[in-house]
Amino acid sequence: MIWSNILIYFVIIPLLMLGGLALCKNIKQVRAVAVVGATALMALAIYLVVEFLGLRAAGNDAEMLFTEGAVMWFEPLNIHLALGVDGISVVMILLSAFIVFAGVFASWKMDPLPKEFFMWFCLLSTGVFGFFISIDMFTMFMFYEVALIPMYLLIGVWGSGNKMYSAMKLTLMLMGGSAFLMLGILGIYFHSAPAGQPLTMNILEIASNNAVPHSWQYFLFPMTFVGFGVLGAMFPFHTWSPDGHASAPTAVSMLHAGVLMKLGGYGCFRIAIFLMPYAANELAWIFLTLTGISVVYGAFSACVQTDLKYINAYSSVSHCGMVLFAILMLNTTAMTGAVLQMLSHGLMTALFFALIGMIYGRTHTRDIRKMGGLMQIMPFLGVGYVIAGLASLGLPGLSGFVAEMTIFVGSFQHADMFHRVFTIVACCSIVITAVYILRVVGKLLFGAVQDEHHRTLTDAEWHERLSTVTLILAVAAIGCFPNFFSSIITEAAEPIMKLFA
Amino acid sequence: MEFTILMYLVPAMIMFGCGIYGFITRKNMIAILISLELMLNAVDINFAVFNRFLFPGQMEGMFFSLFAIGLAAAETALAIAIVINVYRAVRNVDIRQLTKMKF
Amino acid sequence: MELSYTVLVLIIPVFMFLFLGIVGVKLSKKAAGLLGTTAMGITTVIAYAAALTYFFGADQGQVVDGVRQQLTVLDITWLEFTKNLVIKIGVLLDPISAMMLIVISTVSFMVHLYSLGYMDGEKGFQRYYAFLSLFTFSMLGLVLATNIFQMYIFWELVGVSSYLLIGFYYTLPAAVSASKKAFIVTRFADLGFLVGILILSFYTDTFDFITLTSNPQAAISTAGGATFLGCSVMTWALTLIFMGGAGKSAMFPLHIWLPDAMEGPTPVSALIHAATMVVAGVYLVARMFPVYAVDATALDIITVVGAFTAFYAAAVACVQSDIKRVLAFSTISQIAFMITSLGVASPELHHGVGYMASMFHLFTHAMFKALLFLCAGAIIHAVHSNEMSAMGGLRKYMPICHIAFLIGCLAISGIPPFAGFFSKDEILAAAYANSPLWGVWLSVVAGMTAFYMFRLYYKIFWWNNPDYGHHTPHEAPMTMTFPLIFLGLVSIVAGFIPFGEFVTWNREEYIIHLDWTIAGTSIVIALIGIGLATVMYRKENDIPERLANQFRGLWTAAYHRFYMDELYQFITHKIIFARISKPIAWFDRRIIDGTMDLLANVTNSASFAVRRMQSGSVQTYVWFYIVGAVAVAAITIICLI
Amino acid sequence: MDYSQFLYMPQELGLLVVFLLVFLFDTFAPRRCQSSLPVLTVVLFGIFTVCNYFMMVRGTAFSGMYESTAATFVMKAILNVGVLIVFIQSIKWANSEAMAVRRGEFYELLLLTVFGMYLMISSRHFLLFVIGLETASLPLAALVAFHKKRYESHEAAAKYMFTAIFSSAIFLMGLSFVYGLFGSLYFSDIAYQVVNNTSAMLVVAIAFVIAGIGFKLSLVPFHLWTADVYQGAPTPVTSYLSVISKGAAAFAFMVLLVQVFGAAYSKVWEWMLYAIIILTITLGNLFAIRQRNIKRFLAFSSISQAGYIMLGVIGANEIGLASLMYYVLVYIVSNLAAFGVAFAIEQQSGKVSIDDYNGLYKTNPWLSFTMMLAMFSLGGIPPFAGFFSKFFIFLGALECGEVSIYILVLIALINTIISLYYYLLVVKAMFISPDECSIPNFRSSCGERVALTVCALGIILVGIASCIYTFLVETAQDGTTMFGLLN
Repeated sequence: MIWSNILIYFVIIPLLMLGGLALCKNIKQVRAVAVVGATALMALAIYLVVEFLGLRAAGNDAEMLFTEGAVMWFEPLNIHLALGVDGISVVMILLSAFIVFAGVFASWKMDPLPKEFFMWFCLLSTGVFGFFISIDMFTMFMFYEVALIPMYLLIGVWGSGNKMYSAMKLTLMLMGGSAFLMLGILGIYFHSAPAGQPLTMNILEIASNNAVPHSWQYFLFPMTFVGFGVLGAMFPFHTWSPDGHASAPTAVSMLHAGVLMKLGGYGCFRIAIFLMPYAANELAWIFLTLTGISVVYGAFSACVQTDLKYINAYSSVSHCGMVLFAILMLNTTAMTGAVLQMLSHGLMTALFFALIGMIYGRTHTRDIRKMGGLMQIMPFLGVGYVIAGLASLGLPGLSGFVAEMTIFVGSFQHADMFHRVFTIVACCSIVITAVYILRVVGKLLFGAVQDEHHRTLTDAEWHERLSTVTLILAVAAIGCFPNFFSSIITEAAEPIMKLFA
Repeated sequence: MEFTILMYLVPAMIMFGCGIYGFITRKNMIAILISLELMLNAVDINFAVFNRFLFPGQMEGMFFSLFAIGLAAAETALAIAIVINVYRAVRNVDIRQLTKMKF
Repeated sequence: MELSYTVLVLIIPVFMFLFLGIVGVKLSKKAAGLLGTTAMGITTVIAYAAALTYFFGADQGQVVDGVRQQLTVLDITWLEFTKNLVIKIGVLLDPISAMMLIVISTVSFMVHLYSLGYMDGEKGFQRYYAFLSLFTFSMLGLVLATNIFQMYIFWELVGVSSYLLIGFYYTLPAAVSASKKAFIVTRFADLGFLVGILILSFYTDTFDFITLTSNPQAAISTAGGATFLGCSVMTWALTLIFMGGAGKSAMFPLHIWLPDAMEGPTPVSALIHAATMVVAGVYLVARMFPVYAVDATALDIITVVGAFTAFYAAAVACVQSDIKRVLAFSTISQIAFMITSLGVASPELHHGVGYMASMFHLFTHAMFKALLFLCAGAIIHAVHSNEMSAMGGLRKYMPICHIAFLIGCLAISGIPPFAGFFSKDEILAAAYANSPLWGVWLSVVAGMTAFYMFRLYYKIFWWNNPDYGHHTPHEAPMTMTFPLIFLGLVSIVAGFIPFGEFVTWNREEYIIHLDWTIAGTSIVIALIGIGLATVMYRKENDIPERLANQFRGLWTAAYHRFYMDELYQFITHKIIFARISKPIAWFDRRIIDGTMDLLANVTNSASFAVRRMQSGSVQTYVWFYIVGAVAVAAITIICLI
Repeated sequence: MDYSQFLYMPQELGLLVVFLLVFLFDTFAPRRCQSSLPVLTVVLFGIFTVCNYFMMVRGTAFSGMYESTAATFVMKAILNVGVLIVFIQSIKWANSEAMAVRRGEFYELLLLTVFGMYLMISSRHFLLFVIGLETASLPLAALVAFHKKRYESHEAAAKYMFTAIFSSAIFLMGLSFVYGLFGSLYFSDIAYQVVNNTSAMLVVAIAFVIAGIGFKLSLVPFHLWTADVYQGAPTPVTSYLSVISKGAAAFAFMVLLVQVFGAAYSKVWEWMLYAIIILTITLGNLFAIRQRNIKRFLAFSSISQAGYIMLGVIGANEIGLASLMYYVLVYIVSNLAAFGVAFAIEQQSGKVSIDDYNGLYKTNPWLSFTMMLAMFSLGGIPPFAGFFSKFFIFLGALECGEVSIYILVLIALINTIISLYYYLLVVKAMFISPDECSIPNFRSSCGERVALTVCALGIILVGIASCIYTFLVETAQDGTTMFGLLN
């Protein structure tokens, strides 16, 4: 029975939170429910990792673990509620749990309608976790859209600036992506099994059948890859990201950049690459070019932005571009790097947006030309920002370095000159990143105080400190003990990358 | 002279066409109702003629046209009632006045 | 292994960094300072113990038939890329790393001590010591690296700690921009380093130094003569790696960050930008030397870059007016000496003595340049200005500092018996051995060195003294003078160390014997330089003005460092920002984003366009109806026929 | 004549019983208890709806003019649910002053149209079909004109009436051609003769038939009456028009095309439908974008929804039929929820513009919540029912695996984005837009609340409870000979 599978509780807990929040009367209860739920998720995620490692150590080398208790859902179409995780999804779940936890504290003083805010927040996390735990395309797609739609109201209601425009644009572009995705999934479904056998939505079965005809792969691979790529902020489908992030409230930016954008990378790999290796091999160069562009392109356009959130949105474009870039290299090391990059980008961007939100909440401006010398006024936030910046420009000992180096080394192992040259192009981004990060840090934190009114501002409060420290610790943990994570990921990536060996 | 099927069908089709033409060009709602009647009757003729010439065996077409006449009557009655309603409301029966709701 | 305690020299500083960084603010300044200094002291002791055990260890196990072994004291897997490509964190003890241990720990300890006095009362005193610890940790990790990727990791870390220390006075815009510049320029160089590593590891399939250096021929052969843009990939790799080194060691044209880096506190300049970090480039090339040695092209590139930089920096140093800048350029020039000497040191010539010479010079230069900087610090501390115009006649006020500075100047100018003489002499020997051109070139530069150093010396300590107003300069406190004395003594005696017995390119013993022809010429040249300086700057006169006016153009160019900074300004702002970033940002907003908005607008206008259809009149409706029906039928019929 | 064959049409008989009871009560009950008529109707129809599930029979009557299969039975049951909800919604309205003397007629006429739809659904002979069609559409004209006081009501009625007669004329003309070709009006007889017959006359006939039903389904370009009528008619009638008659027509349409003209599928009507679907979805969306009046807005949205329903027809297979029925069910609950909210607000404040909904969430959270559910469901957002119905209808369409259908589905999918845009506009108005003069808080009538609750539950559960869809698929596969002659 499915209740015996601990994975299902990653969906149950947020739903319970949703119910609990619906009953809440005042802000205190809302916070209580949110904290309890987030903590439970975190604990569950850590427990999952332990269990997972235990099973692996016990020599269980099935591709997916915790697959027991799949439930037939739509019998005529052979759609199941099938769960399962491998190393990659496990670390993704861990990441999501961290970000949700930090996000709750980052949105501690949410106003107005805190209850509704947290309800949407829960729905979003339901979708995210559901996406990562399911191995049935239908449920994956369903949870994917469940995760997308709350963004509209989260940005529209609690956002700032030109929020209606941004919210609508973000939702429509992402939904546009998922429209292509839906067609791709249906196409895969109809070619999921050799003639005579029943069609299936189960990813593992499709992969083992490997029955999608090559001619169809040429059509379906772009569909699915672009579909997920839109969420992965792939050039030229990334323009929802700057506006969306700029208008979104803190916690939403955190969740969106931290977790939601990862759905894109994860999906690209789990559905597009995994199910259609042939087309992946043949068409990789097209998307490699696009993502290679977006790596450098995002970094360059971040250099001249003046709005803190725009800068981070564009740096996200660059970093997420790196993820897709590495995935398309189709070898184990690069794949490991991609997942590490997802982790690190998730954490440090969440950290960035959290700090930006806190700073914005005090100074009420995000224009770096209007701020300066904040280091003297709010040292904690300043130091946090510097650490986030250093992580993002790849300082050893923080997560960014590990991820990028793995990607570069992995990509450079590719035998083809084209790929190696592109890798070097991508390497250039580390310099540009340094340029814009230091530019911001210098303008924002160092130097003389720009605005005398800022002198009266206060430093972070306990809940802000808590969420910041959580994220910083996570970033440092990955940076200092990378082998723990990379080994988990590698053993998950290896069997899949065998398809291309 | 020999009566061929076309001698009936062609006028029927002409009636039908006149009906459509009338519907589109008349201003008076009653006139429009009349043109609708033309169209329906053309249909009746069709059924009858087909039955008589092509399938003399059974009476299906005839019956159908009988029913169709009945339906036409019902429709016309209802339509007249509505037209009267409209007339009460706006004091004329010009169909081109009925464009309050558009776009 | 009994040397495994060496790892403590990494653990103690990093622990101090975290401790001071997190709870430092809670501590009192004195406590933090003393804590940091003591920790550094312990580190120094351990470092000395390790180095001395390595060299003179009771069991001579380190020396196998005349070759000093490379001891991998510890090697922990940190990150596993592939089966062979593994980043390990470890400690590699061999002659140069042991030598560097001594250099770094000594200077660092001196600077810690000195800072107690110099930084007294500064805001963020605790932070300062935290950063110093971080730097020490990274620098030691760099020199002890067992593989090239570990070196890269610590390479980045020293870059960051230098960034943090240069920008220590983060409220001063000058300091902020200087730190930013330093980081970005070195970062750019590191890009080369990284790509170099990628290429190298791709062909050799290893990061490990010992594997790389033990059999360089194999490394070259695995490349299978693969070429890129007409140059063998190995040359590319090595040159790119050297680019990284050039960045850190401020070789032309990547030198521009170093003079600005003087915005940081003076002890920091002494530690990072004179003694230790800036020689990382030299150390890198030395570490990889066996590989470089088999690739002549790379060595030539190194030589040319070094030689040119040496001359360029010396020329600029002659006309600067800010004492720290003069010292900075002299540093550049001296490091260029070491680089050149590595470049000219091909094993078959003269036993590759250049390698030994460069390491020797690295050692001595670290000592006397640190000394000079610390003196400069004491002087600045006394007169509260960096400008020579604000100084003069200080020999009366601060005698100890005066003596120490004089020792430093003599050492750097290569006057026997001071340390600089011996090392520089070896370099010249190596250069002449390679080709007379480089020999002459370097001798000239040596003369210039003597000239500008004594110009500096005279202008500070003799020349006329401006009125110092009510507060007359006075000798620095003990914490500051002790390091001066200590380093001064070292600078005197260091030259007599039989360096060749310890450090050579093939780690075999090599007996230094002075070649008196070269030595003599170099002494003469140095004396000429000094004499010239004496004539011009011994006391107030107008010779400098007249010369400056005579060669106005040259003088201004040199004063503005031949406009290198302006060039960089132009490239970064006019090219990168204005010509690349801004257009891209514009393109993104207008074109890409515009297309998305365009789609929406098209839909809207379409919906406006079709509204006529819904005219509200039944007759139009019916018209559409019948036309639709007939059209559908007609089209299908046509298709069928 | 053998009267036992009436037993094959239990639902029709049951409906007639309900109708008669209501009629008798309306005629003979004393005036003072007249006001309990709506409740009575609801109760009676509720009982009937429940009993439905026990009167399942299969068989043909009247020498094959009438056939009752599992599919028709289920379809009628689905319609009953919708009708019941409409009845419950309109209780308060039916008791209002304006309706005082005519509430009886309202229910009787509605019941009659339902009867007509039953005939449409299970007729296997064109005569019966036409009778059903007219019975289903004529009373509605009267109902559209129900608001004696409102001019729009009359205009709408006139437009509806004329277009209806016109379209039935066209339809009948098409039928006459069919008769002329095949000499029979029995579906089965025609079906066999259609095989490899592609005469121009047949094509015209099929085109006219499509036009005739397309009018009821309001497919482009036969849809132009829709918006005006929806706007003018009383809201309960509008909601009834939008879901019930559309649902019945959709099913009948599929039966007609697949069972009668199935043999001409790939040659003739697949392409007609192909074009019509694209036009319908796109134009419906394009018009909907600019609407500010909520009823007009829903009218156009329902037009594009009809386009999606047609995807089930073009699939022409069991999955398609099941998905079509499923879509109709989902569409009934979603659209009735939307209309219910609109109706409640109209009742309360007389406001029908989307802009009046600004800040509705602050004052009436539950109404706006229900409206949001409806919008998300119509827009096809999981986990609400709309998502599943859309997914399955696409799946049904793609079952045949032609590339052209993939392109069609892609166009439809791209259109879902446009539709999502205007559905979100409503949500935006309620949740995001600043509220200067928002509708004050009010307590909608009991009936409305019950109906809305049912709809909301439906929206949430119909999708997730997979048993419904599974059951529908089984029904579709249950002994139907529909797809026999398809090529």
